[in-house]
Amino acid sequence: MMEHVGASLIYLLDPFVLAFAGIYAVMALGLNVQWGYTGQFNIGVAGFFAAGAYTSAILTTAPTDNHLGGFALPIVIGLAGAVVVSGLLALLIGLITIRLREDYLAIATIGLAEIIRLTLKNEDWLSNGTRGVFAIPHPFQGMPADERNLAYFVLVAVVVVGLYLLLERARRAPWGRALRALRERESAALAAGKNVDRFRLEAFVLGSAVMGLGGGLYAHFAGFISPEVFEPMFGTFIIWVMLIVGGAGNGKGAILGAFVIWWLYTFTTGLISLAPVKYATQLGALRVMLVGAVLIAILLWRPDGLLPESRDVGGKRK
Amino acid sequence: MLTDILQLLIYGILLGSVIALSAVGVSLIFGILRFAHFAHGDLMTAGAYFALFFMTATGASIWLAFPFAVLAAILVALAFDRVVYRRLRRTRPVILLIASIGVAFILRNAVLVIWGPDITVYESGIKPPMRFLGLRIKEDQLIIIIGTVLLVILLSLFLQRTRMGKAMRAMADDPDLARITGIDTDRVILWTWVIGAGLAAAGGVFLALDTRLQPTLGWDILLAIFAATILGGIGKPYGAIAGAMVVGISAELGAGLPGVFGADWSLTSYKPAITFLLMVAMLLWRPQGLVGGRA
Amino acid sequence: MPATVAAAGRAPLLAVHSLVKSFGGIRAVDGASLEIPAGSITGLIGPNGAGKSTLFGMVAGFLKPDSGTVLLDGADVTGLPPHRLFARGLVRTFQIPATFDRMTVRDNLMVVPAGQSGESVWRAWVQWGRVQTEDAAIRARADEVLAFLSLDHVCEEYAGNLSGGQKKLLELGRTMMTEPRLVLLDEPGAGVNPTLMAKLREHIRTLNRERGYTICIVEHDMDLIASLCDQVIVMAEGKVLARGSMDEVRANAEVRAAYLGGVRDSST
Amino acid sequence: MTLLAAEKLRGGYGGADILNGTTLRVGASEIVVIVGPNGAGKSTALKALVGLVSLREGRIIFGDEEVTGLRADQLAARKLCYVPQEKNVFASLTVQENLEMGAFLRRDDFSARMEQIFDLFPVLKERRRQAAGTMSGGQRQMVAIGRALMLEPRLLLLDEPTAGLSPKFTEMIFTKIVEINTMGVAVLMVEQNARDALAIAHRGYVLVMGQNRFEDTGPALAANPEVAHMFLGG
Repeated sequence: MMEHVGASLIYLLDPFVLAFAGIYAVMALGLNVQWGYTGQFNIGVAGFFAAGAYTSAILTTAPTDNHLGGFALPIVIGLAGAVVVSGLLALLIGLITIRLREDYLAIATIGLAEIIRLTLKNEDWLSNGTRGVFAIPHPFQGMPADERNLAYFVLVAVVVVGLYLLLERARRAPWGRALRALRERESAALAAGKNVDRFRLEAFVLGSAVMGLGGGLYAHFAGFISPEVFEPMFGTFIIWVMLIVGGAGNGKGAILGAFVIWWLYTFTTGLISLAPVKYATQLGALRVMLVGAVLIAILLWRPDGLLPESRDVGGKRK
Repeated sequence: MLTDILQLLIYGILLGSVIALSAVGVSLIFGILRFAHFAHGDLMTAGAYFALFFMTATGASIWLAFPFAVLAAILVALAFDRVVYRRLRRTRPVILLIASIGVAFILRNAVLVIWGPDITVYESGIKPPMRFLGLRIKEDQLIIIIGTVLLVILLSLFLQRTRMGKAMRAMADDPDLARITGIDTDRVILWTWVIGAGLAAAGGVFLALDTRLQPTLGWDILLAIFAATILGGIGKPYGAIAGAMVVGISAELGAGLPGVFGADWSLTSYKPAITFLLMVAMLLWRPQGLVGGRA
Repeated sequence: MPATVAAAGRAPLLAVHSLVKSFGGIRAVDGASLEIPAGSITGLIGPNGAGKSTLFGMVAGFLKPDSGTVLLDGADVTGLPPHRLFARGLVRTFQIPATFDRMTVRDNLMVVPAGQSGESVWRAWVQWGRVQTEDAAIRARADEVLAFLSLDHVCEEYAGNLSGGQKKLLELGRTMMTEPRLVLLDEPGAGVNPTLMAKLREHIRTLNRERGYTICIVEHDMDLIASLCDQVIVMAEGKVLARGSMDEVRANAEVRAAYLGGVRDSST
Repeated sequence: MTLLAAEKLRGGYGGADILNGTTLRVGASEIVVIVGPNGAGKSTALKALVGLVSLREGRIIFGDEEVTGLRADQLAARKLCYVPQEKNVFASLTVQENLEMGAFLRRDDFSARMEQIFDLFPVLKERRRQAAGTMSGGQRQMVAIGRALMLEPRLLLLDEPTAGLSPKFTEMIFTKIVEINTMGVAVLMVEQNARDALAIAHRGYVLVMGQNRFEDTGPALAANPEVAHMFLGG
């Protein structure tokens, strides 16, 4: 038993696990722009996640009859495409829904994510349907598995740090200040002359574009994507839990939350490997229940998350 | 062609019935507790599986299992209210909404843990549908429609004739005034869960009877339930029923009509999208609902 | 009333013509017309339900009028959204202070200035230096305003933690972060204690005299209105009932009746 | 005999004090009116009595019990009933259902009381099956008052019962208030319509800036030129 726990703990530092945690951190950073900065209730994260993943995959895979493309473009172009496509999708959706109040926006966005998933599931010409897109190129294809994962983790880590710095700067800038203002009180933001709709739309598009980038990173790491990956649990819900546990409004919190939750989730995988195989699905479900319980516990006892939003913006000279 | 359209209408009413039973609860919870209850679909699922549990444990028929399922779902809802929702009532409604998503995942995965991922049915064997003027309807489907009508009548009697039912409508109208008037709001909330969860379980059993049991049974229909609630106007139980019929019928017609008119393509796999677009249009055009409720 | 005389020669800064707004069949504003001369302080008074707040909301772009026009400096601005009106120099405050609660007092003010280049996320990334220089200037200005309002000691406090009176001052401070031409103050004195009230009165006067703001005040405190306003406009039942100096409207029988009730037997 | 005594109330919304030492007393069979200029804190005072505004200072005695800080529903159980100015009916419920909800706290048979209220407001009987939300402002006010009367209150708090009503309805509401008073219910009301309200009141208070400025019999206050002056300041 103990050595299994030990093995699980070591497993947590496996680059494979860390890389996934980092990809989730990207998604959580994107969601933080929407919910943390702006108070937008987007529970259709999976839709932008999927849009990014499929875009990058279709742009970079070798030509095939299975789905649209592939266009065999470099991975960098694929990732850029992921950002652009998910951003454009967000712009389109945002233009329609941006004025909805938070609970209605929630219902609307989850519906849109489901439509995107249905489309990917049913339109074989585009996405190869439920069979999914495979043989997505990995940037470090030639390396042995361990090194490849490590290299990818380093790549993801660079992206996470870079994104954090960019988004933190945006938050500290008057842009972020205006977003917080409209989050706190829309009427007063209007009276302060802010074009509230424009700021909302920008935050929605930026956040979703970041999620798209996360999707692209996911596709090239996993090498295979199918509509199942983007079901609400792993496409949306777990990212929300990460952000809320870590601390909405705080970029460091979003990253911390992503690692804590992903570790918790994978740590339990290690323990579950002890159990007979025939119970695997059930035990997997048990882990999801645990994630749900963590969310509720945080809401009840630490509603601002592990690292609450800092208030020093503009208030202190730097 | 007319027969085909009528046939689609029957399917629409069938779907609408199942949606209606849950939408009433969502609408009352939205009106009284002021949040969109995302765990409602999974409450349906739990209800459907409770019935299965009772049947396998006792060998009883689905109709004996039915009240058991309703009761069990009510207890589950009350437990979650006590442990989770009640403690969050003083915070913003959106926090309750997030919590309800957590509850949804806990419920759904509890079903997975207990009953496993496999698709099952209450009773195996294929029953031929009854035929009437060229229309096909299965016995179970007829029972579902009749059952829904009976439950709606019971609900209506409860809401119109009983003290608690009237108090529930009053509180959905104006929670602050209800409090000032001396209405026992804690008891109204308790009864809201009883009614909401009970009807959700009934809807879940009906849905499982018409299709099959699987852990995402209720979740898959949640959007349609929200669409019906919004269409009917938040806090308006009768509006929710009407909204459910609109959603059910338009989903089936939208999915089936192209085929009836000889198209070689079909929108069947996009049924959820049809209800969804209906709802978004509604949110943008008339957020207070077709018959007027709280915006 | 020298200010009235001085203002009378100029074209009105704000002109409202036959504005109408109904809510569910009730006409909150029922054909109100009024003018506010540039450089004046105008008081807008009337019993509860007279339609003052609704009129305010329409002028500031928060409510769309059913009919009628709003002219700001001669230009038709009817139905423009608040941020467009703000760009034309119209600023409003709220009766119940609308502060950004989970932001510091200083940040509450720093939000306001228009055209900050750092409001573009792209510039925040590529021109961080310029954004910071600009922000330093805005911060200095915010600190000036806070000192003027004696709020400097709470500048790093969350606005949500201020007292009601301090929030009222912060609302006023928001109007000082820009160069407004017309400031609409919605009950600036409600819930403010007498000491703070005296200060508030001085601030409003200074803003008018020294900075040249044209000000329109909705207020129930008649002493505040009487001591500050060049002209007073009285509304009742959605219409403008009277206009003149405070003494004139006080002497007006219809106005007295509107305030005291029993309108119909006021002639006896 | 004093039924309600509220001493030196101080409090308001979000940190700003609206009430600055307001004191109110109502005798067991009195009609008492609170008048004063807008923003004087009249409605806030009523809300403070029923716990809808938090008090920083002051205490409230009702009957022989201290009720400071009790909620509106707890006060309703003690037969102190409050009728808000707006949103005072359940719009989708019928007139009769509204009255039934007023009696929610009663476990006994209240049909006699309902008949009494129908006698008081015959139009409510005619329209007992109509949804309250579809009625005119004056009729809604009757529903709201009727609902509060269902508990057989000892004291009825009315917040601007004639606001927005036509002169005909205003007069009729005031007549009904006198009638309610003769049924043995004390009334404390806030009114904009100062002259008419003072005419039916036993006593009145003039509130200015959350403080008592004048207190006298109704007719005396109505005739007091200084009071008239209060409304427009100066």
